[in-house]
Amino acid sequence: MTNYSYTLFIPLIPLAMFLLIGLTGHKFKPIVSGYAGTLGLTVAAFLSYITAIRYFFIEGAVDGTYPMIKAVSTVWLRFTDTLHIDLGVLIDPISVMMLVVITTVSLMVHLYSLGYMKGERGFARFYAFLSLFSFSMLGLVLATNIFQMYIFWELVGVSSFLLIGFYYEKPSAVAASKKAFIVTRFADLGFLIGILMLSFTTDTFDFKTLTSLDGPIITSTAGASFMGLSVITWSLIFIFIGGAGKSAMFPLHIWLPDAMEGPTPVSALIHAATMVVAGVYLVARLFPAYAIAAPDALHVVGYVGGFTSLFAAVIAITQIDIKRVLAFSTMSQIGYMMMSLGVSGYGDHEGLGYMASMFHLFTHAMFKALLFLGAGAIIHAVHSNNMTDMGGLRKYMPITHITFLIACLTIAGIPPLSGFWSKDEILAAALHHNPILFGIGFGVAGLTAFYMFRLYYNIFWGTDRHYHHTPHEAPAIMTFPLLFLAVASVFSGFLPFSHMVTSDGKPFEAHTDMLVAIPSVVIALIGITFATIMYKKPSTIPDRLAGSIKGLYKASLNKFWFDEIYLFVTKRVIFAYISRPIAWFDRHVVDATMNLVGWTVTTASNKIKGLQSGQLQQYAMVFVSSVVILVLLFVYLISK
Amino acid sequence: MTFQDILLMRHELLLSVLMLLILIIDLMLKGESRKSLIPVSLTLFLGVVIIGFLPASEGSIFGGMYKTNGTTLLMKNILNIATLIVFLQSAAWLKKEENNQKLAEFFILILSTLIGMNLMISSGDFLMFYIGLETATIPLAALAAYTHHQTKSAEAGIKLILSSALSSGILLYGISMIYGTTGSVYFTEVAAKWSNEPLNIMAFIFFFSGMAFKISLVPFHLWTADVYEGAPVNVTSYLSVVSKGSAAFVLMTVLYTVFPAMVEHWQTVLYVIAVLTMTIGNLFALRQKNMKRFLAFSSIAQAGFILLGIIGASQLGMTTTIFFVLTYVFTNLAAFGVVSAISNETGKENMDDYNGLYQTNPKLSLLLMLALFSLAGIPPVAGFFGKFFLFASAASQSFYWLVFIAVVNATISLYYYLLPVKAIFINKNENPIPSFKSDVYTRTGLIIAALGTLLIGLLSISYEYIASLSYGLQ
Amino acid sequence: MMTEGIPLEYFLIVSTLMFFIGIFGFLTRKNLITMLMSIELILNSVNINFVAFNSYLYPHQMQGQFYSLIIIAVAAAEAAVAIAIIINIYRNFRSIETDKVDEMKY
Amino acid sequence: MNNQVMFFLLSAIILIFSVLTVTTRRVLRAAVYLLFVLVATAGIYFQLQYNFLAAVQLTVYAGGIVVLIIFSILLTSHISERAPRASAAKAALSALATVAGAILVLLTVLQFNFTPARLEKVEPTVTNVGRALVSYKEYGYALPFEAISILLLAAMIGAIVVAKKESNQEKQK
Repeated sequence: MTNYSYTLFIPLIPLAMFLLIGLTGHKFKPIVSGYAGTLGLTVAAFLSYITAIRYFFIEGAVDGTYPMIKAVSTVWLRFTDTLHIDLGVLIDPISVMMLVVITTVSLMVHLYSLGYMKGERGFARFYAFLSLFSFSMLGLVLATNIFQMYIFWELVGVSSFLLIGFYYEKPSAVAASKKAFIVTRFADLGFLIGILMLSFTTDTFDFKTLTSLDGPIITSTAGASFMGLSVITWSLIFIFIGGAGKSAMFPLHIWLPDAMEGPTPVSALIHAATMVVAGVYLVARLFPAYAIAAPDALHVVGYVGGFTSLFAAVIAITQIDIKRVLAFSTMSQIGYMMMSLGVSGYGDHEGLGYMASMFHLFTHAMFKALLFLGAGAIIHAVHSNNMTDMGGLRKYMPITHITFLIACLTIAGIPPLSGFWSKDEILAAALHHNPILFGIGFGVAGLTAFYMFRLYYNIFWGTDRHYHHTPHEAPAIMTFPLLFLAVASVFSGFLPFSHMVTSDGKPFEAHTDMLVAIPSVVIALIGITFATIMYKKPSTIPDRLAGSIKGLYKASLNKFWFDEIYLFVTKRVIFAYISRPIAWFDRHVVDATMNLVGWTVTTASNKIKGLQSGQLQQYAMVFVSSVVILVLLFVYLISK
Repeated sequence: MTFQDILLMRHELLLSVLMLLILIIDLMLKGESRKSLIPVSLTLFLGVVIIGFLPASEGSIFGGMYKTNGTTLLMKNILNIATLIVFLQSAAWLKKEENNQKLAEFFILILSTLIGMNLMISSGDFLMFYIGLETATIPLAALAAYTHHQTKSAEAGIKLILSSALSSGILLYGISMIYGTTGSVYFTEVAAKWSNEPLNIMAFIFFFSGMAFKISLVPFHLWTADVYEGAPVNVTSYLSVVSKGSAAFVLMTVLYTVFPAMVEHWQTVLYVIAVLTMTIGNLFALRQKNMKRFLAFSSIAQAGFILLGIIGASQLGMTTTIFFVLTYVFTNLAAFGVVSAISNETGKENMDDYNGLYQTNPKLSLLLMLALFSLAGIPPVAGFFGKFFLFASAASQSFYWLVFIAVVNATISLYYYLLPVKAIFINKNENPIPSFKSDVYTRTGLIIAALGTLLIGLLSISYEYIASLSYGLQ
Repeated sequence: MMTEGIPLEYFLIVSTLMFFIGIFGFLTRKNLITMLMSIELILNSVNINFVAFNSYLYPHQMQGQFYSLIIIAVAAAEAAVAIAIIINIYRNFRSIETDKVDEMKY
Repeated sequence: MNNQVMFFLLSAIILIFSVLTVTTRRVLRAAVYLLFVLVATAGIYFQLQYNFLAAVQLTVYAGGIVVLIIFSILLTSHISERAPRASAAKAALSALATVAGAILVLLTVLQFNFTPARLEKVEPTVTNVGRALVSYKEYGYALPFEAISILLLAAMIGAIVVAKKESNQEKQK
């Protein structure tokens, strides 16, 4: 077996950079910190690539299986006689894949930010936080046990809190960062309880033991049950709640759209490629446990994922802020991945959904980072986030335009771009296992194509707006990452994922199912077509249509009658009665629930303040009555 | 009784000697030279702390009234370190002109309460326990009322002494019934003769209420915030860390050694009280504007978490409780250290005064943030490990609902722990607290607290050492 | 025996009543010094308990008696500090009514 | 018979004057009533043949603490001053809590079956008390005796710190 112990340095280098920049950054010119951080990440990325090549191609599968290797492992703390907490580095297909994803995207973001954040106050601080974030995220994916993962999980929360709140002079950014922190931590309490339940039922924290087929979790499914489900199932559901929080699954997604207050490169890193997929990764990490010991929990994962993907796609249609469109799109795509895990079985071809999910995670990371970075370039050029302030940008920003288009086509699932391949596998898996979820996935594919091209046309086509100064292409340091990611988006679909990342580590052959592929391409094309009709030209059709029934009558006479009826349906009916209400619901009900919690707590706090009246005798009164009540309670009422 | 036996009382003897020594030195010093008492006392106390760590034998003397073993030594050493940090952080305050006349008294009173706590920890019967308890409380009331010219200080003093007198009255009534039903006040004999008659349970509840008062568990906590706010800030930090920590230790030891026969009963009592304490503490912490008051309610909520360890009634429970108190000591002293440094320098104690602190005092700001993150239980600082282990210990005994409530509370607490962070880093302020440099004592105290906060969780040796000394129900 | 014909329970009834009279006083008296006196009543009632138990049930040792002795000593210490603080309160507030001592609340 | 009369007399004094202590509106009278209670308690100790304890009760409690209290009353109040009454609501609530508590506790105490230990009695003579006080064996009280001295010393210092007049230097501030 090969020695992978050097992989320890992959997370440690960003940590060193964080400490270095954090402690000495103010002594140098800001740009030095930027270079240092980027250099550190380059090395980390290089090591990750080497690892990936060695793991997948040089070593390859041993006895037909990709092994799970503990490259480094030390017992850090003996918690009880049997339960100990280790620290280490775990190498297996998904962790290696995640290494590549994280270091690549992070490196691109580092490079891009050299241009994007230039001249910002706190440039060095920004790079310190980026390094901290990269460290936490790498630590998370390399964790050998669930406790270690939890530590890094929380660290990811802290560093994203720092990054989202980077513009701390902006009150909205501060509010958003706080919201993200508290909402995800609220979800983490599920994770924590899940860990505690799981570890005390199985007497281990270790992933390798937890997921091995003859390990305690899978062999001892019996145990006590609560409300018809076993403790293991409950614990895995709780753990999924943690994942759902980080991965912005409904209804814990409320932090994600607001988190767009952070600098755009941060959105690309955190909200496209890394932190938000942590939940998917978590479920994938424990996948054998879900699939074999707790299928009920896995169903929950599937349905939550499917619902979220539809819900978010519908909302994305109505958004004006381009970053919010991308945020909802991310939610939707991650819902896809969760759904895919939910419909997967274990082992061999049964595990198609698992493979597809990981595949989509990989391709999505590339094209979504590209979309965010492109959006950043655009925002940089026009100084606004709203698509109403944009239009006709294709002339001014050719590189951004082309790369953005590629990304849109990729996410829409047009062959042979990478998104097509991974989405196709997801739909195939869904069709095989759960027709309802397949239906949802299929619909979402069309919606995705539609809203992405709505976005695309609104930005790059349509009329020129009156810009304060002529928009111009971003500097090379910013366009290089765009080009790199565009290339990755195009070609990453050709990676033989089913030979590399599978549910049981054994490669299998995945075929393109024409029954799925053709309809999904067709619906994507339909979505793109409608977007083209509605948004490519500065057309007044939708508005005219929206005007009155009279307009509809006139319009139906002319030759576009079909399109116009469709447009009527979409704009007047679907938008007005479905998308907008759902968006409204999201903002005013789901979001408000969280505010309601806050309000309740504050009100309760106000109500009981009288208890603390400052009157000594009142305190004594409470003391004495409490004693009396306790005696009454425990001596006479609850007698054992 | 041999000399060896006497040496078992090393901690108490050294502290008593030190106390008398300071009294004598004080008599010899006049006027300005009084200030030299600070370094002298600190050095001597440092010596005591170090000697406390030397290996010692176990044993019991005075017919079982006093017993010592690895666990009690560990507890005493934790309290010693905490007191040392408090002393270091108090130096700046003691140097002020107004305290010149009563400098030695501060040391003497604190040391006497420390002796009381040590005696309480080592006590083998309810009599020594009671003496320890009172010795640990009565001088504290005098300390709370230490500042003459502030009405709040006097108010804190009277509230502390009268409430504690009432609570110890109730506690004593409980002990008298324990004596009446079991025929002894020796722990071992009480444990042997214990039966779960109504009168026994009632006696226990009276006794427990008195202890709950010391740890400020809801609903016996009402004195806490007022006393914390009114007392001089260094006394407050002593109260919230050392006094509370020692009481938690003792409650745990007594529950495990004296009342194992009624474990189910006291687990139910603790369950109810823990839920109340965490929730009420949090609800009140949300609305506080004064930093000392804020930390007071925060420490009430933290006390609720301590119960999660104690309730386990197992070796794991004891380990995690001691470990949590250890992390709590450093974390809370880091927080109080910053508050006290600012209070001593500028007299400001309100959260609004902290607005924009980061601009002028970045180091203090970062330290306070670290401490608050630790209190909120965010990794990788010590508080996270402390809390996680407590939860794990409660979960290992299948108290899942309790853990759930605790985790919800920990999440709510994050909200208010971020309030001062927001004030420091984000809120605008025309005149922030000016930049200042603390004296060497304060800085040392802060550094020790900061290192502890950062490292205690990461160095697994501390946990494993505690685990090796812990025991479950006797 | 000087206690012939007096069951133990009588002592306990007296002491318990005294205990709660003390508590009542603590809860209702406005003057801080009377509150302190109420505390003395409480402690005194506990002492009666200890002594009665010792004498009736466990005369083979003197635990109850010594407990009472110690309580008396502690009460003295407590009273001394409390009175010192009360005098200090009087200097600061010009009053020793407990209602007035409520600068800090909520 | 005499015993019973004696006991009931003492009990009556204790209870009546306890009630008076906590209800009278004149602070100084309350202190005097408290003194009666403490003396009657000493009487009960005599009856139980705890002479040493009774003596301590009279000297420390009655002689020491009550005198301290009376001094402090004289320092802080006028003799003619009448303490204000507690509000009716507060008094009612307190009465409710205390009566409920008393009934609950009495019920619990009285239903317990106290069984005396049948062992040889140690007479609480001054000799025996003195011997136990310096003994460091089991049922010896040398350690509490020492420990309480620390408490007394600390309390004394504490009381002085709190009560002593501020120096002129401080007052100028």
